[in-house]
Amino acid sequence: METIPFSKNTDTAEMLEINFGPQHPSTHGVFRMAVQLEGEKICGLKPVFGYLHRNHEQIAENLPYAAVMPYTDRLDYVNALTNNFGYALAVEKLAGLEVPERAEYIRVIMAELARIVNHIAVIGFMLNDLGAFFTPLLYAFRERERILDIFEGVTGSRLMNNFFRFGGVKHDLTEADLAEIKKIIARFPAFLKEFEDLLTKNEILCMRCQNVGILSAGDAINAGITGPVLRASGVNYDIRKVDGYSIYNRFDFQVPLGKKGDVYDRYYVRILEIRQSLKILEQALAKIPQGEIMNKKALPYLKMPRNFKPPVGEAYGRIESPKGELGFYVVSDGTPQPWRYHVRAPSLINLTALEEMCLGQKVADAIVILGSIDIVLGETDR
Amino acid sequence: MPVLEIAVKFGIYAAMGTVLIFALGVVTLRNLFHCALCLAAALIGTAVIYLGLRADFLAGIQILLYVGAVVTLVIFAIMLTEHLAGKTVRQNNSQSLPAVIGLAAFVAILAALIVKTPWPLQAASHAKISVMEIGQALMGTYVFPFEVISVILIAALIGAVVIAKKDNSGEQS
Amino acid sequence: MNRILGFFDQIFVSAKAWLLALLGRFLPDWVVVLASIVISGVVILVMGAVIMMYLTLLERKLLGRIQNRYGPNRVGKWGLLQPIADGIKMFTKEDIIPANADKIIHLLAPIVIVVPAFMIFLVVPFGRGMTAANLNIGLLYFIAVSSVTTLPIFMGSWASRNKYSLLGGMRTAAQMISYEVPMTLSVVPVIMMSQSLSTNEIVLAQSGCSGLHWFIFTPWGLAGFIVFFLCATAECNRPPFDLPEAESELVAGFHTEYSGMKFALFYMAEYMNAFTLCGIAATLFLGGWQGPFLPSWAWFFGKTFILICVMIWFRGTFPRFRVDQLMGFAWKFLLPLTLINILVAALWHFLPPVWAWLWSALILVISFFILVKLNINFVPEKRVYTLES
Amino acid sequence: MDIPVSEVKKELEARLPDVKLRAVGNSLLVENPDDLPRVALFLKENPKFLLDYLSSVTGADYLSYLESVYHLYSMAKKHGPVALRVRVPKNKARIPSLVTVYRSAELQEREAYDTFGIIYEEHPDLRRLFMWEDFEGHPLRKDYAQEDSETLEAADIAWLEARGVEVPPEMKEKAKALEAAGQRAVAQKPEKPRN
Amino acid sequence: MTFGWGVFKGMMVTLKNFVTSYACKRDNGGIFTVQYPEEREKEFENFRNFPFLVYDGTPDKVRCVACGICERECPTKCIHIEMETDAAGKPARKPAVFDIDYGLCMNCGLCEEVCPFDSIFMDCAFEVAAAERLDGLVFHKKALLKSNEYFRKVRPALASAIDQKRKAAEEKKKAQAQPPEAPKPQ
Repeated sequence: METIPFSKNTDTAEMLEINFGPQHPSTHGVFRMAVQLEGEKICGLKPVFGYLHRNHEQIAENLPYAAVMPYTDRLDYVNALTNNFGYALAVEKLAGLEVPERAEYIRVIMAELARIVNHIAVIGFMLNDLGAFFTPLLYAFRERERILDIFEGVTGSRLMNNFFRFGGVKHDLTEADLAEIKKIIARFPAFLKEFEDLLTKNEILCMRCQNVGILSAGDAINAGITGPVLRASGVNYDIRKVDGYSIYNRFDFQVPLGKKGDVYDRYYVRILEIRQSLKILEQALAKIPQGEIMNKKALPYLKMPRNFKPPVGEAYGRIESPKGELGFYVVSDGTPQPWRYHVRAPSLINLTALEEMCLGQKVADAIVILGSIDIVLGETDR
Repeated sequence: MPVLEIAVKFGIYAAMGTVLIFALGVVTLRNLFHCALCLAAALIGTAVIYLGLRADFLAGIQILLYVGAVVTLVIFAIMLTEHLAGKTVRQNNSQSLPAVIGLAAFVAILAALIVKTPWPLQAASHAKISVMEIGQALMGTYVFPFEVISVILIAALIGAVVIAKKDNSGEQS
Repeated sequence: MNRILGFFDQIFVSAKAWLLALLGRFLPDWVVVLASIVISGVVILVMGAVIMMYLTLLERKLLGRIQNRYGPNRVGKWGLLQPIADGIKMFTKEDIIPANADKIIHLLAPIVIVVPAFMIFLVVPFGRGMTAANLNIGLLYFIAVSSVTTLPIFMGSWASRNKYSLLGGMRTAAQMISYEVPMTLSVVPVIMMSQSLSTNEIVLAQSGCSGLHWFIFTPWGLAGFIVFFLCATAECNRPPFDLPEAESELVAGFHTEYSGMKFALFYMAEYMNAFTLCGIAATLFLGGWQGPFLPSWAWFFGKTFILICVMIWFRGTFPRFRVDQLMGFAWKFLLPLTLINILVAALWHFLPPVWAWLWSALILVISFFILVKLNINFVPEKRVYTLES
Repeated sequence: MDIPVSEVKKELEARLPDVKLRAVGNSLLVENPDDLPRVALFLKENPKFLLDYLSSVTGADYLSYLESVYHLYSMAKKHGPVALRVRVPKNKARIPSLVTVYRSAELQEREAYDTFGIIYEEHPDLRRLFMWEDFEGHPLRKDYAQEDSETLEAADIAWLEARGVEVPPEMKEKAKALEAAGQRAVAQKPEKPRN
Repeated sequence: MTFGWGVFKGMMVTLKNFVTSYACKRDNGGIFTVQYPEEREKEFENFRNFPFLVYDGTPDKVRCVACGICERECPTKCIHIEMETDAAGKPARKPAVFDIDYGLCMNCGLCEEVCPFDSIFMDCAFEVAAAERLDGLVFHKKALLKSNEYFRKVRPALASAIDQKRKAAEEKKKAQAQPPEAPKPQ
């Protein structure tokens, strides 16, 4: 293994170097944190990547545009739908495709459901890192199950949805699906209350999370941190609001902000974001119009993916994925394959500030901080 | 029950032998961690001897204080300094010979004392000292030395805290 | 009615007496004494093993139910054969010894750890007249023996030559030493009230009024019980105090490098400790085997079972403490509370009943709030979140 | 809220007259890579733009040259993006690092270094990000020769046979031929002169 | 708020769930585990797993004409097709070899989307575990062929839509082939 350039020299002090990962119960995959310890205090921490690297970008550069869609599912496999969204957005920008009204609504509904799934799962996993033996996680999964059932019924798959198409979506939402989603939304506040009763005021959780892993707003912006982690630091930056992509500017929702930017704020901002997502979903379900789900111009490309040749140019499409800003940079040279395809992965870039957050904290905190950043290795390593 | 008594006696001697072996281990083994473990075993053996001599309370205290607290702290110290735990240490040095001579002299004096002291034979061998009596002795007859010891212990504790604190603040600044 | 009850109450005691009497006909006395020890020992060994096996099942079942799932239910009816299947699995697993390990100590550690776990069983009063060894220093014995448990954990963690193990071992040492202090002190009021160290005497001191004389029904007893129970949870490394084997941080702490039967022995010691500690807690504060209608051993096992369920309930609910908070909790919160509790017990002894109740409850509640105020970093901060558009 | 490139260009040319700029599509090409940190710092601190957030850094291979693309946004003013690009020749792929201006470039520049071999000068910790340390080549370059995992080489065959795996004779012959020619088994990659 | 209240509230939540796991049904707070081989989750029409080939009537009437579009468009390249040739060496519009490596397939469903002959569809069967990677998971033509009736059973809505479409196309073809006259009694 290569040597990790720690800032402090190990030989001088009585320091212990430990690798958390690549096989470790709480690195959420094959991720390695090389940690320098003095007793239990962290003096140095370097993340090491690449254990799940499969060169997603090169695979994509050798495939027609449409065939990349299922691969984007495998980036952040907890919420494949938002990945689809980002890629579809970038390519539609590139090709100048319009999306029909109903399809936009379906996209927003699915993306918000995916956000809810991600946030409850993340809170569950973070609590697991905190040592709560699976209870919050399984409560979260109980609710996630119902949403995944919707995904399965609509998109055909629970995780690897491959649902978005350029200029629309693959399947329509039936009335039954909409009713089912309404039912889920109706029962969600009760679940959130239960979840909060279990966690929010829990003294042990507060002790463990409050004032741990503090990230100031300035540092967060400079380090390119996005998503709930950034908003927990008190920066009002939600791409749904800023860009208003798709039809997000039509909905009335707010951006929850934390004050301190510690682990607790990240936890609670996620809970509040679930509430906002529910709000968006309610509005979307009330307003969803009838109509086409695919742009007529794009229909032939479904049967003939190799005929889809966006004009020469480049596009950077970004969305607010549950993890942060998910950007797709696509360069077309007029052939069926993208010449350059790049993913701006929030899971990777949010780790830039990991070391600062962990320095001086205890070992146990480092793991919770990692859990609160919320990474998925499929996206980090690509 | 003569058989049982014989067994107990035999057990005491066996315990003594074991204690001796482990005590030798403490001073001869090259690995500090092993030494500490031997020390723990020797102390437990001592407690067993106490038990055999029907000093239950003493045995309990012996294990609680020496094994549970002192040895644990020793091992904790050894493990904190990671370099020590893996290393092997030579336990004898150039001063072994004077030490042996000194020890021999000490043993001789002790032996002389033991021989000269008029030990009361058979007097207290079966008298069982209850916990209550120990308590009364500590809180009554020997209350002054008891309290003095506790003052000394408190002083030591405060001293330790002071030292630890200073170390800490120096590191932070 | 009473006779039937009495018969069931003493069924195990009479069985043993009958067996010994039978032996006494043919054999010399010392053999009978030896046989008595052997019978008790064998019963304890078997019981320890069985208790451990079924505690694992109970824990998995209860956790499953808490988490809205079934828990093991495939091997045998209701998964009753699951522990046996697990045992077979453990036996057939490869025994892995790390290349750099200190092989002898690595082997010794799991063996040594079960010894104190079994030894504590000696002084647990399972029922009326059902204490294996009625020592008059029973409680001291219990505290002393349970303090030895630190050593094998050290041995295992050090001999594995694994950094996770080492960290786990150090955490264990710190935690065990810290929590022994409030645990011992929380027992002191009980000793003061029952004026004995013998577990049997302590149970007898709580007799009468069909359970209302249990020590838990006094202010100092309640406080002592809570402190003792928390410390017991910490002593047997159970959540939320399971830092030595913190899965999400240290993989498995001190037994990271153990597999197969050695691992099972660590597990066994842990569960047996949990059982005995709950048993002792029941003995000290919940009246032990005292209780109306049911046989004494049923009462004992029932109380212990409930306490174990509470421990499992803790596991199903709480996240884990952090090292410094854990130590802080023991030294800054539990320790002062127990000291005050001893004072309260003394007051209780000297004041007339009604006043005693008032004063001791008042002192305890006030000191609780003062301690909370002093340990303000344990108390959650109030946070306000803004919603911006 | 998009910022028109022309506006950015006008402002930059007014304030930093010695920096040569060119609008390429919807982005701004900094002709001399050494000017990049100055341009970025200016854009970050100029109250008109306040582009305080570097969203994405990526490389691209255009056969004759390598390119590094930066997408800048403003969190304070909530506008963007401004895309900056820098072109360097393949044999001298050196670009000053932006880490001093934006920390978010740290991991992304490492990634671009890893996949394209662009050396970001004065990067505090320029190591490979995904590949292991002694990996050869930069996989996203168009001229990267990918190892063909289907074709066995002589060393592979020796390894397999040492473990008792029967290797079909035609594979052996192929490996021999490759070894004789002094070549490695490289996957065929369609060379498409595009763009 | 009193110190310890949050902890107590959390314990009440877990207690409530403990009780409801016995008292309630799956949908309102009870146990949500599905005891898999005995119980099964609801199956969805849209659910896709691995592709299969549809034939009409008998297995030799394969819809597939071995055009190779799916082979080309498959992102993972898990499909392998060889066209059958008749005795004269002229290609018959039929697959001789049609292999799908299930171990490689990523269930994206693109083959189903691009197929112009309504021949390849995604199956709902998911119990395809095998002990051997090559022998067990590379499915050959024989195993892949499934009847239209099966297709109608697993994905009724899609199958009937396809059937109607095919019928309409056939009638149109017939109508073009024959001069318009009175419809034959059937």
